[in-house]
Amino acid sequence: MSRKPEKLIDKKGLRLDGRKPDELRPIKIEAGALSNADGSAYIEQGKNKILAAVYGPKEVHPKHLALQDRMVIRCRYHMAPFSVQERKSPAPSRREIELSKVIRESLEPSIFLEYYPRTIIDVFIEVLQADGGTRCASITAASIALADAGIPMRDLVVACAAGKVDDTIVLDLMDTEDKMGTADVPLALMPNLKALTLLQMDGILTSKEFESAVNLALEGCKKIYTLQKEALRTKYVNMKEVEE
Amino acid sequence: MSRKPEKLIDKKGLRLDGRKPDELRPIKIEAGALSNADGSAYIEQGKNKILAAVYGPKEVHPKHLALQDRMVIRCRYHMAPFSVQERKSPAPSRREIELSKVIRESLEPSIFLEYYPRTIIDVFIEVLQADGGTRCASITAASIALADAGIPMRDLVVACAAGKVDDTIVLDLMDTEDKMGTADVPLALMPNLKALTLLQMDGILTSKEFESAVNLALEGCKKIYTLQKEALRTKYVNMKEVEE
Amino acid sequence: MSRKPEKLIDKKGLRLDGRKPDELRPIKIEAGALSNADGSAYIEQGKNKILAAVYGPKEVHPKHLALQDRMVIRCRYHMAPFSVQERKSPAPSRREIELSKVIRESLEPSIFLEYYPRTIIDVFIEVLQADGGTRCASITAASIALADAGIPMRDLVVACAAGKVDDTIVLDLMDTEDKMGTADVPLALMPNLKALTLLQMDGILTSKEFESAVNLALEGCKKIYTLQKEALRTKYVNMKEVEE
Amino acid sequence: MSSVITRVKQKQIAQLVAKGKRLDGRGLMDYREIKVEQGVIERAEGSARVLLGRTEVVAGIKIETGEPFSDTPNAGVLTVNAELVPLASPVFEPGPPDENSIELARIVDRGIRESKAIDVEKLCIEPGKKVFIIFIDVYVLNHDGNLIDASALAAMAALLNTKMFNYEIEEGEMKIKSGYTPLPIKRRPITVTFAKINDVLVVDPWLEEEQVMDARLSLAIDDEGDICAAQKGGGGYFTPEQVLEAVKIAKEKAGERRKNLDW
Amino acid sequence: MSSVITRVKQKQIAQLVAKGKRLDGRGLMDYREIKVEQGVIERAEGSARVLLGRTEVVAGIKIETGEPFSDTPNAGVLTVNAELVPLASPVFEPGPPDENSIELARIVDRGIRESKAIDVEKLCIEPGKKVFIIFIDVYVLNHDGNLIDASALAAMAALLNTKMFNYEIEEGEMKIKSGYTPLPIKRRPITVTFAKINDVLVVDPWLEEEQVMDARLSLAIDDEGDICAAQKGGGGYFTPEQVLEAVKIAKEKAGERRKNLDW
Amino acid sequence: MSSVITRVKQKQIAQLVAKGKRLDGRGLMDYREIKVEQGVIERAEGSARVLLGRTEVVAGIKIETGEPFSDTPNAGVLTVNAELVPLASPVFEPGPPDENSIELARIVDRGIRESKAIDVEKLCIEPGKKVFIIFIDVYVLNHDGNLIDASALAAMAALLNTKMFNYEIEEGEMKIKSGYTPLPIKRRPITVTFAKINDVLVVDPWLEEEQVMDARLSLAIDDEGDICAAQKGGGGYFTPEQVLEAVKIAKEKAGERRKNLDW
Repeated sequence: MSRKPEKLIDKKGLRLDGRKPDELRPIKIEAGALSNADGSAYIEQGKNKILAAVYGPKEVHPKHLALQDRMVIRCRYHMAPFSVQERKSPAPSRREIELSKVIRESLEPSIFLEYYPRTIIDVFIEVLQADGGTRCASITAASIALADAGIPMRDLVVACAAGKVDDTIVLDLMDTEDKMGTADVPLALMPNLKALTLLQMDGILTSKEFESAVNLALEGCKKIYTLQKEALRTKYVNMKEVEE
Repeated sequence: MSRKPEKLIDKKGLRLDGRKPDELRPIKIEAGALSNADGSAYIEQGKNKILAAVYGPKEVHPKHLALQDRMVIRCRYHMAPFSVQERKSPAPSRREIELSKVIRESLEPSIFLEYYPRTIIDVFIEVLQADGGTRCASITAASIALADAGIPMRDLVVACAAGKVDDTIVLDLMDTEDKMGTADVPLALMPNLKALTLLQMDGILTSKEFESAVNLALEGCKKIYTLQKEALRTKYVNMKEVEE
Repeated sequence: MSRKPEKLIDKKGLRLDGRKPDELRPIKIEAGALSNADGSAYIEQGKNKILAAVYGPKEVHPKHLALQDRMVIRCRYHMAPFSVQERKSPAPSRREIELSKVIRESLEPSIFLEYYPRTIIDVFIEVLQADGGTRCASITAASIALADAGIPMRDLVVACAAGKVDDTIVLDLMDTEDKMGTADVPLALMPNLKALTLLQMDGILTSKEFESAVNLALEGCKKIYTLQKEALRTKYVNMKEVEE
Repeated sequence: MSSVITRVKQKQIAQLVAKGKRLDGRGLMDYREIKVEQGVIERAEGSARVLLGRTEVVAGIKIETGEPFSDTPNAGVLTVNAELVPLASPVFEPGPPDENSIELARIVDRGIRESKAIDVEKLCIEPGKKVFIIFIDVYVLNHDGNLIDASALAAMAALLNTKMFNYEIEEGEMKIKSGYTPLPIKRRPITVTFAKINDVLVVDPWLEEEQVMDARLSLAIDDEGDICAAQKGGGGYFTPEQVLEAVKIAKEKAGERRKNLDW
Repeated sequence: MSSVITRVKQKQIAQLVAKGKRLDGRGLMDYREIKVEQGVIERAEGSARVLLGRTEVVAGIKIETGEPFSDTPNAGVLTVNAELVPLASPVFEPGPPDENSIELARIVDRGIRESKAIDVEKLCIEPGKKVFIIFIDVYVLNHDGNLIDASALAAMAALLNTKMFNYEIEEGEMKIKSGYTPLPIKRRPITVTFAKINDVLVVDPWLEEEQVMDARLSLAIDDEGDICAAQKGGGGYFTPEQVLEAVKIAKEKAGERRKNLDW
Repeated sequence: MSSVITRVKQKQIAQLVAKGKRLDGRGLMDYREIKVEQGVIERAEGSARVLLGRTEVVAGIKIETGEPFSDTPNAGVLTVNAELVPLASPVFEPGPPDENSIELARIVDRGIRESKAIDVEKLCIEPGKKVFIIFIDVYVLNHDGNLIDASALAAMAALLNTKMFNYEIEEGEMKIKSGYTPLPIKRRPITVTFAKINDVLVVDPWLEEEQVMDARLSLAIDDEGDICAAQKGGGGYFTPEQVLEAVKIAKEKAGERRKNLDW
């Protein structure tokens, strides 16, 4: 149904939704959004609406999956059937299976896995509405959910993409930019450690452009990192108030 | 292929197969129809032809499914590919999965589950030919199979449907009545305890009609209950004769 | 795409690829073709290209599959998607599941199963290119892989088919002969024990023709048996040379 | 955060119910607070989020075109799917639908289908060839009991929120026109679920009550107060009198809800 | 009711066979009593129930129309499926077909297909576009050994019982006419199965003999006494001489059966 | 033949790398010996076998015709599938593709797709109706590390080896003509994979290094030296500086390979 717009960047250098190239979409984060999970978070980034929940650490079943010296992280990234333009079958697609893996591997470096040997943590992510950049927003939310669950962590993981659209390097691509643009570089960062825990790329970039995109995405990550910490502080403050 | 007949009830108040509204279809029940199962039964109700078999109580595999204080009942309701007009794939359909659950839950209240903790009973039902009301006939047969297997029970469970067809409340709907009628209320009963262990409804009924349908179905159950007991007696007598 | 040739045997009595009725296709066998497997073999028979690998004996998971008095053999015969004219889905077909079973049962009689109780051996067969007679060539290769893995065996198993094509009994049918011919009789032999461990038949044969086909296939087996032993000797000699 | 409650608490719940009380302070025939929010998923043709106490369900509607069933060539197709997504409860596991999610989907489906909530004949584009297919996806996000009522409510609210694009048939081809039309809704069934605890009926059981209950009975009531679907669940039983009592109460409860929702 | 017999009994069976006897009193080359009942499933286009001793199998035939395979555009399609339904034996488990049920289906299929039992060219409605698809579903209801012979017999008896509706092609459309015609059956293959126990051949092994046997050999014999399918099974072997002896006996046994059945 | 190496060996590998050395004698930025053999599967439209040290991968190309995706009606379809067949490693198990084989397939796919290696518009037969579908099947036969580079290389070599039949459209029907044409290849991406061990980058990790590495980074480089796909893997991380260093080295390594292969 969607048709390619002629220009993704207008004469004033603004994008389809009026953003400047280095501007993030509006972001809303809520820590502790679900009552059953041990930790949870809800994120809206543009039209993306994503829930993340953490269960654990808990015993491993079946037992032979347990590791003697560290805990095991499982991760499931899943899209609701109504989250995208054409209804998505609820069975996991190959894309969802790959993203579950790279999201898990982007969260693992942040967790002190050796603190709880022979246990398991489940990270469940449900994309209720998708508008480009869901893997990054999922990582941002999942990391908050892990913190909300009290999992001991080196740092939060925050993720953001940059890419190339109509010859311009832009931040935080939305769906149309992702599909019609030239390249997309999603990455995840532990800001205190300057550690990239996710890095993927689609499209074609010169090494110079690649470097610019990485740097711009890192800037985006730092801004979102502030929002992550705020969300956790807000929940903590609210809890204190309730307790008092 | 089937076309809707203009009338499901004729001027004389008789149904397509000549039955009166409160009349059951011809029923034939045989206890112990299969030699390998621990208990079994075969039922013909109209054109329905159904086998039920019970295996157990037996050890639970895998062990973590066992319950410390009671036995576990598993139930599989399954239709043969040739049992219906259009060939049915042998893989379990969503309907078969739901019916397996409600049939299991209609049998459970009749069994002294606490007598054999840490064991399991399998109830297998195969519909060889279907003509409406298979879930009820399956329950009727499965309960005999449980008794035939020597499982300690509070009472037999007997099931029958009533419904509404051409503004008349009728008993024991056959396939055409089920599909073309206004409503269908299948229920299962432990007669001695006046306990309803299955109750479902499709269609639209006023609460008065609903009450009439429930009462008519209860009458049907009581008649079939007599046949159930006869079937068990027949097998018992035959066994005695063989032994003597 | 393939069209049936008018004659499968020409006036000179030669087959489509120039072979005489009792002639095998060119065969190349290599023992120890893969470095990770405990034993392996590669066979080319005509255009067939097949790899077999053996892992084990090893512990059984899950444990309840273990047998107290003998080892368990598992076997998977599988065709690469590009091995046949029309791309084959990588999911196992019913044909592949049946062949996995008969190949396993053709190898089992050759193994001293009681030597390693409570263990398991996996036999993996991958058909990279298929041209008729893959089950036989697979057995021939798998038996070498078992020997290469040091599994104690009564004898090698060698397999070959004979069949009927244009009223002639022929040896080692290739794909076109298999599809367009009258009958195909694949069999497997432990030559020292004169033991048939595989026997199947497709098509129609009189009992006389059947006897001729069995005898011709046995002759084929004996020739391939020599090549099997050569392949093992070659690997053994090469290993000795490397060691020295 | 265990999902299995202690025996002590089980006894407590059962004893309270016998006295006409509930652990969370409600009366036996009181629902928890209900919030219904429509249009929460802009990408979907219709959507709604329901909070029933702490139970949270989102339903989304997607519409596609496809072939009708051969025995109903003039009718659109209705498909209900329910996902017990694992973030909603420690007892939900990833994987294909199990018997619980299939039963849930089929109960929601029956309430809508049997009440003829949607005029499916109006969803026919070309008889026998092309009709609209309505996908109702029920997504359970937090499980605190009584998923049936919450899911049925979310599904119906999402249907009432649904907009279909306009179209016309030009020379046998479907052409999309500007603007949107609501779905042809004829009835608004409301489902009321009872639990039997200690031989007493309560409505809207929450999670801990579900772990204690002997059996469950769900009744879908349409705009005229008629019954349009019923389902008993759980390994216990009801007496015929309890069933008829439940029918009476369900009609009342559905009436109240209908008034509150302005349905 | 264990499905695994004791070692003592195993030895007993093997020793008896060596003396030319069997535990159930049969001679080595005797079949158990065979009952064939056709038309047991009225809903199916054809059906048959076979009792082979206590082994019980029902086969049902359903006929649909569909596309032919691209390499046989003028031929109807034959599909055999076998279900080892769990009520038939403590060792059968619910789930998708395992290697045993697939092997069983494929042996039954081969006997029918390779003997050209059905004239598949007569099942073509419109070359390359529309043909009849014959579904043969073999349903094992009680497993007491030798499922192959019972299933092959049930399948063939069901095919012989099958009635197809009449039709004619009018302006490219298939129109159903009144009346029925039997399937175009050309041959009636009969399958004979041997077990090798203690290096001796027996026919029609029952369950306990199957648990003792080294290997199994099934031979399908057509109306002319020719061999039209063969399958060795089990983890043992046969000598070439044993195979040729089995061929001879199978022809005799198939001939006797054919006479009894009047096939 | 265990697939898990000892802790002692792990330490040894890590310590050596810190000194700029590797257990198999290679320099940190040296590849193992690479052999590429094309046309190994005559039945396939194209094929190649790659040996990267002892890692062995075969890729086969099959071409079918089918419908295009609705959003790209003028483009042929590209499908990459990877099988970690169980004979290649004791840690590979039979069954449907797991996350590792899916990730491998998707990395290979991205390198080819994003570099626009194939001119997919030239694979359109009839816009919106019929296009060529290119199946790339990557078959891992022996796993000794760095499956990504070996698979990407095998896939590209197989594509370069592929011959399509000629055809023409006559009155709306596709007619096959004699002769073959190569695929419309526009670019030849080359993938270079790094492992981070003990905070040091090495290229082309073999199996034992992969068991020690913290993380993995794969970069696909096209004919112009541009980056056309990237994928970090493993439970560790890279610094931004390490990533940019890897980009520089990957361009060099891809350039060398391109020269050797004459691509």
